[in-house]
Amino acid sequence: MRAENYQAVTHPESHEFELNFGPNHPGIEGNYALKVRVNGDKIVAAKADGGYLHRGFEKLMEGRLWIQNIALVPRICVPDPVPMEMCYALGVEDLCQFEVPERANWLRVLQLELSRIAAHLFTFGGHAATVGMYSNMFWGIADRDLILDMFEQMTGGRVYHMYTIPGGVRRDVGVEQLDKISDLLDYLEKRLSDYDNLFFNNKIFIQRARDTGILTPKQALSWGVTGPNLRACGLAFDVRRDDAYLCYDQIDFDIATETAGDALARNLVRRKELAQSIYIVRQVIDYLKKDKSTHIRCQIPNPLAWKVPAGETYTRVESSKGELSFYIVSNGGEKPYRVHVRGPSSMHAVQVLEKLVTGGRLEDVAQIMFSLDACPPEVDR
Amino acid sequence: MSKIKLKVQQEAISHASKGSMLRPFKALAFLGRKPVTEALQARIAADIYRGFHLNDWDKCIGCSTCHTICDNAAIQMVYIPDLPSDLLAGKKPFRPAIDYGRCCWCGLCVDICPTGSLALSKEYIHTCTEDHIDSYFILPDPKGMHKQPFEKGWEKSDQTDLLLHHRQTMQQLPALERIQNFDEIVQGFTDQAAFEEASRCIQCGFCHDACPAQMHAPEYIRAIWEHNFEQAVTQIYRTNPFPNVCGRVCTHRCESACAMQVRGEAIAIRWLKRYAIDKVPHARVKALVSQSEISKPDNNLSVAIIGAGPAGLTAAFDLVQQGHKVKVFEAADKAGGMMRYGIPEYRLPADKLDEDIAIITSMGVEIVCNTIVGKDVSMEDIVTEYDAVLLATGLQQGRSSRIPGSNHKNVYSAIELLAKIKRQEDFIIPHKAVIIGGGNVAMDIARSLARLQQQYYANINIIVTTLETKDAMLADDSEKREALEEGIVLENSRGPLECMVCDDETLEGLKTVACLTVFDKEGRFHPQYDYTDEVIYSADMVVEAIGQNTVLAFLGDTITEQLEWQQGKIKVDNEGHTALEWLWSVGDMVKGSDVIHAIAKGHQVAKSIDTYLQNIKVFS
Amino acid sequence: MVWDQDKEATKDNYASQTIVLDQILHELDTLNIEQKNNQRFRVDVSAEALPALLSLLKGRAGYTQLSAISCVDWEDEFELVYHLWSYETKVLVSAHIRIQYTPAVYVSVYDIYTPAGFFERDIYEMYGVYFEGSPMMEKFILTEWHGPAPMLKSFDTLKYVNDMFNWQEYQPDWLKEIQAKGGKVVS
Amino acid sequence: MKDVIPIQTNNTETIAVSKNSKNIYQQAIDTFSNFCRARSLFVLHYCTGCGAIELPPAMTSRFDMERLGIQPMVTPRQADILLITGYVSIKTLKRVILTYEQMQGPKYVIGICSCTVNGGMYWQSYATAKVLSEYLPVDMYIAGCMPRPEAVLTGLQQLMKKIEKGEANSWENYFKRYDYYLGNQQHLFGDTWHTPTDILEEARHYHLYGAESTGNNTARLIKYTVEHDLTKLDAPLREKDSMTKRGKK
Amino acid sequence: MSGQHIFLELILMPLLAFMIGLFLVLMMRKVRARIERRVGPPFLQPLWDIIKLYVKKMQISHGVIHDLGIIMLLGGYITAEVFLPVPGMSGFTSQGDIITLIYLMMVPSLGLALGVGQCANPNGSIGISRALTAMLAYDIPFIVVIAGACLYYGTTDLTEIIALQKSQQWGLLSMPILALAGLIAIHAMLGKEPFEIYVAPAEIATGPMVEMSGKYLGSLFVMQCLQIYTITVLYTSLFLGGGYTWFDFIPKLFLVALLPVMITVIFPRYKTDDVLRWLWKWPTGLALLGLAIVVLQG
Repeated sequence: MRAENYQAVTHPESHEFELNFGPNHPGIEGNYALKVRVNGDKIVAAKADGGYLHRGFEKLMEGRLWIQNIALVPRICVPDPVPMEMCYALGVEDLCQFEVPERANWLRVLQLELSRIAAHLFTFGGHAATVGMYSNMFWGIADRDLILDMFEQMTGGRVYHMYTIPGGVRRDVGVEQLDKISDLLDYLEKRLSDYDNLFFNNKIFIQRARDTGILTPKQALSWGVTGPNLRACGLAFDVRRDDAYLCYDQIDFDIATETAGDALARNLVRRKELAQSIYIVRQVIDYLKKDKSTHIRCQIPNPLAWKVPAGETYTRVESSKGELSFYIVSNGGEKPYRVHVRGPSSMHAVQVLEKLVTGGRLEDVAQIMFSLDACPPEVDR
Repeated sequence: MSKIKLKVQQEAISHASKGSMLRPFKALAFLGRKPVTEALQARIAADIYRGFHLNDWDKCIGCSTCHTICDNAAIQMVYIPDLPSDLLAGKKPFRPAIDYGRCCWCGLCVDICPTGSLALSKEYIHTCTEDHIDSYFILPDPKGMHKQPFEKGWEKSDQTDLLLHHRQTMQQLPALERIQNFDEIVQGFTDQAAFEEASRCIQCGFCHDACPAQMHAPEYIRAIWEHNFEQAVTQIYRTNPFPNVCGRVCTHRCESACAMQVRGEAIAIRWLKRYAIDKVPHARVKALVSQSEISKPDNNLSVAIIGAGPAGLTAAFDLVQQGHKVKVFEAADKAGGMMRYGIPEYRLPADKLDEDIAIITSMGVEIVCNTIVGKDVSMEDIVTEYDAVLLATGLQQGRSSRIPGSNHKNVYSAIELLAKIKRQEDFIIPHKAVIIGGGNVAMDIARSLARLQQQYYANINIIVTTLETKDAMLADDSEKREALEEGIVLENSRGPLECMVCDDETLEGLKTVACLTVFDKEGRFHPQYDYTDEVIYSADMVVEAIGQNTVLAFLGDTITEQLEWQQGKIKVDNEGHTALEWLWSVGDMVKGSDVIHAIAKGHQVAKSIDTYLQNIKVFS
Repeated sequence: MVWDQDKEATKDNYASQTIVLDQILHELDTLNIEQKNNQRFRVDVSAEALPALLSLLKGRAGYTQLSAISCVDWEDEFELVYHLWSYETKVLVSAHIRIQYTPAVYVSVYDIYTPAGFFERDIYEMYGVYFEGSPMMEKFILTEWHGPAPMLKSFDTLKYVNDMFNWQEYQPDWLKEIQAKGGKVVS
Repeated sequence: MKDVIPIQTNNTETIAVSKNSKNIYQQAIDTFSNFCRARSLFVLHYCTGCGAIELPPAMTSRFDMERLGIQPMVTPRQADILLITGYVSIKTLKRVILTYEQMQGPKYVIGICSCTVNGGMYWQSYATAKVLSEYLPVDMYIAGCMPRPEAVLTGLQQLMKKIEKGEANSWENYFKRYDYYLGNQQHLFGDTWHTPTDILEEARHYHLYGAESTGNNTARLIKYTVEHDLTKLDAPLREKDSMTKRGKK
Repeated sequence: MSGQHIFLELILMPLLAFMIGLFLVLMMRKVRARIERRVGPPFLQPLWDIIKLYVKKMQISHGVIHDLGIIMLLGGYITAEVFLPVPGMSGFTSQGDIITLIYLMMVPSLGLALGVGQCANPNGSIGISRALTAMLAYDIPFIVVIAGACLYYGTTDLTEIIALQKSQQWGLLSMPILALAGLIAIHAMLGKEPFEIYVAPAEIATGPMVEMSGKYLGSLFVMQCLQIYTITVLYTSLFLGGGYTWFDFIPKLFLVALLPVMITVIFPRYKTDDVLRWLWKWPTGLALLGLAIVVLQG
């Protein structure tokens, strides 16, 4: 009788053996597993093993009312839940032909971008921890927590906000709150220089991350890589710009890119994106302060008697991990007929990770996974 | 959008940079700085934090909407016998209990709560060991989970409210237009309005419980929302054979119990019923109703029903469905009783009533009109010919105030006058009329007279005197409002003293005094007058609308003696069964005085008669 | 690579997009195109013609990204939806095909689009639709699941859960008190 | 009926250790041991579900678990506390049980979030286990979906108090009521379910063998292992293990 | 020196080493905490950890060799303590010289390798192979540094070295390059970032410690205390004049430990081959340069 995670070392002729990365392993992001075949320190083959976080979201959503699903969707991706809510709401709005008030759209952008900042801080931290630099992780998570405080004050929840609902948002955000966010942004900007000193200009980190897990633009496109990982290959694609939703077409921002396509480039793209997000949030705050409207939601039907017209829609949102899409089918009923979630990590954490890890070194497995910002709950759903 | 400069220039980090061995040392400065760690004491949560539940038991009505919306089945309703229950006012002794082994703190229960009693507090810490796992199942009250003074966090506000509180507007004829004739005032919902109105329903079922006939209102409202009108009609016919009537003139107890009216306007259940029945063609309704299964094959047992009012016809409808032969004897020329002769045309057009009665007769009920029991057919014949007899004669006779002068020929009882108007019999339309009474009948006669005045004299002069104050009047608010719109004058808190008759035997007017209180301390009717405050309203007609009596002379002496009597009424048990084994009594003559109560009684008595007849079958 | 971000230019792209799709329409006669808005096209195509359509779209129209493959169970047949995104024209084309319920088999498009591997495996696990020629058809998420394909409409998850699991039974003091008075949990 | 000989044979070495039998020195040592145990807790770093997202804040600078003597540890062997952070899918539950069995007693399980109590959000899901305490003995529950770091810290402090009082002994129940837990595990994973750790052997070794340790379910397990010759296969390893186990009583 | 006295020293020296080691570990954790902007562990936390591990009720061993390895590891350091002079106590310093000490300091690593090899966990095996690789990397500069210092002082007896420094000047001043190389080498010996290749939680799940539980892990914690003590005392004795009294000795120890600890917090770890390359390039180069200077001077 043997546990999967507890295998004796066998010494076959080839000197190869199997090593389980996860599910219970600090080098894996979340509850996920990677079975690697190792020859010395070199990885000969890798196979991802998911399903540890499988809850059957898509099935559950078919069994719940349209409104009830707003509580379910954010749980698909834990570190960055807002885009999930957003994507679902956009889909339902598209099917119902709702006219969402302008203010609600800007509030949504505020949420999305704050969530992106939080997620990127988390990812830096995780990436730093995989190479043994815990201080950066401690800093990143502590600073992320300040954003969670803002979320708590705006939405009533720290991690799962359930703030965006089809038709608008659930609460307005007052001027005082906007000032607080503004102060937090100032603080974060100051902190960025600390991160630059400690982490992004750290020689040893750069040495480790450079040329690790290189993706060429061609590979990235053909493997379905999206988001910061794609932008790190020099391709300036961003759903916010290409397939604009909400009011992103009225907002000024740059698409951060790098050209090298390695772990370092991916990290730097996130670092630049973080600064861009701060810039976006400032614009949003500026708008919200000037805007005197209090209309934050269009009239939605009684949630207990709400049928969405039959039809199908494919909505896409740029999450901190990449392109997130929902394919929502309604048969005109009170519950969704089918919801298909395409998490960005379903590409990154499986095929791309397997391919990048193979041929690399054991030291780099965790780093590659974190640099891809793979989020297992999105894969397992 | 004005350009906003980033305050700190973002550092240019280059992928090509080799990094520095020395720059990380700057981080050592944090050795001398204060940690950012929070104190061990848990922080106070944000103002709108979604923590553990609070429930204001005084506000909560036990509607279980929170239970319905909860996506995790975390909310269960608990029946607490101690709590006050008032089905008519929409209060049930149920309170939500919450399972924290399921809850996800989404706050949907708070946002949907029709009363706003549920809220989430700022309290967020609860730990327990395996032995105390029961503490995960709580009955929220205003004190909070651990009886700690935590403030409310996430509360219902107008912004978060998920319910639709405003009723769809019903198209009605404007006062100036409707006063010209007896056309129906209420125009009925448009398709869109009916759909929107039906979609407001939260399916709490309070209407079902408040309705005397226990109508399946949630079901038919939902069916209307689903555009399944035939289903709606089927649901209505489960308990009510008079949808056209009730869809127009029901006193809608359901709407005053509706959970939605706590913070908004009740669902227009009555209008929805009307919409549903209007939507389905008459022939189709007939087909639908005849589809309903008839439980037993015909047998030789038969029932006679005296009086074709709502109670009698409902009982007839039920009994026919249960496989009995039913014959209804009606004194008037047409069936319908008070529905036909007591309700003005502008509220209930006669053809709509005919439709309902046509459905009932199509089921096999035989109605014999113009047949007065005791005159055209003797009571004894009926008793011998039929296995069971139901008295459903209703209250045919207007009650008199018996004040001096009330026996003058120009002093009418409202019920008598309404019938005259409905039958289009001739009578002298008064130039000035005074009506005594503040109920719906008073309003009916006042508004009917007003229409006639408008038609003949183009001038309305009608005064309604009531004992009660304007707010305490028995008439519906809508009736009062519409009467005032139509130019009728309300004189509240006036007690009638005398119908002033001139020497030439013409009616001069009504002398009234101020009424101080209507009921005594024990709640009995015992008005107190202030005789110093005396006002005379001149009139050439006085109408008394202060209630009705029943006439049961046709029963004959033998039966009258065999029956037990109570305060001038036949004594019956709860099911309308009299002291005689084969005789039942029902309708307005027993209790209450509106259509839906009569229908409810009709069902009840039909059930009782059916049981009786079944037993007979067993013996024979 | 230079990608045009100018809005005016992208408008032209939409126009040209319609032309390209029209051309493809002429080549594949079983095609039905519906434009939902500027950036969404729905294409209904017969199952046999789909691989050809995808090749054409990828090769000629620049639809380099397969965003997702969605499967819908219509209880008598399966609908497969291939969502294709073009980075150049910024248009999403959803190609819909219907395949029979039993045996649920279709061909893999892994050769055309690598990401298809993941989605095809996922659909095989969740719906039991087999993709011939897909390189990774072994289980991934449901490796330790032995029941029917769970996403099928015929699989009732609530019934399964009630059969398989017990629920926590609570007996708190307040409930005992209420029960002593005749109250109970009603729903 | 007296002639009937009980079938139970070789498993009868149950030793009842009553509290009174301890002398004052042993009691003093126990008190001191519990004092130290309560002050040093190693948490297994295993994110089973979404509640794990609130653990990094609890561990890092903002809420700093280390000031309470709590540290994350990366392998089950080193850890004292198994945090079940939210729902456990059935696939994960198998690993959780393996992990739990690999941990060394005294060991504690904390169930965080709604999902560990009654299924939580995913009560309809075919893929998640509903009531955690059916499969593992749980010491402490922390309510929330998910609980905030403050709540997690409070829960841990409560557990510390319990340990200091010497009341956190639920891990012994796993040995004493192994049949019950194994039965529930078998119900979920099938009759062929087995783990590399020989719980019955360990129970005997540590004198935690109780009347409910064995039963129909363990009989099924033993039958399976004998049939599939798993005992023989691992015999040297197991022998070696049991020979060298030298735990305290 | 009476037998009784030496017996007392034999008991007292490891005990003191353990106690000071505890505080060095505490300091390490505190410094890390402060740079990470948090409060850090309570005062006696390292002690509670160790006691807790020793009173675990269940223990799993992986065989005799496993036990033996742990005994070797602990014994190696305990023995090493009595060869390290501290103020007022010199133990066996004069009987066994610095060469003996270096030998003793290698025993624990071998013991660990022996013990972990029995655990049958691939992570442990990889960890141990990395640990031995790292040992190969840091031992070369370390031995060169020791050789240089011994050459400079002309003796291998630590008490004499201390006395010499008292009369002349500290080794730090007389041979700064060697002192620098030595500092880097002892940092590598501590196995902290950037040289933390054999623990590397994110890669091999703490490597050698992966199967350690209860008292085995406790022993490793004790070893950590003794190791950091041994290394700092050795460095202090060689380059900072050793201890004249406890009042200047202990601050010196903490100062020596502080520098590696601070560097640990602000750098990630190297890859295995980078460790080899870096340690053989920089500290070895410096040590050889220092040695050359000593030789040329001498």
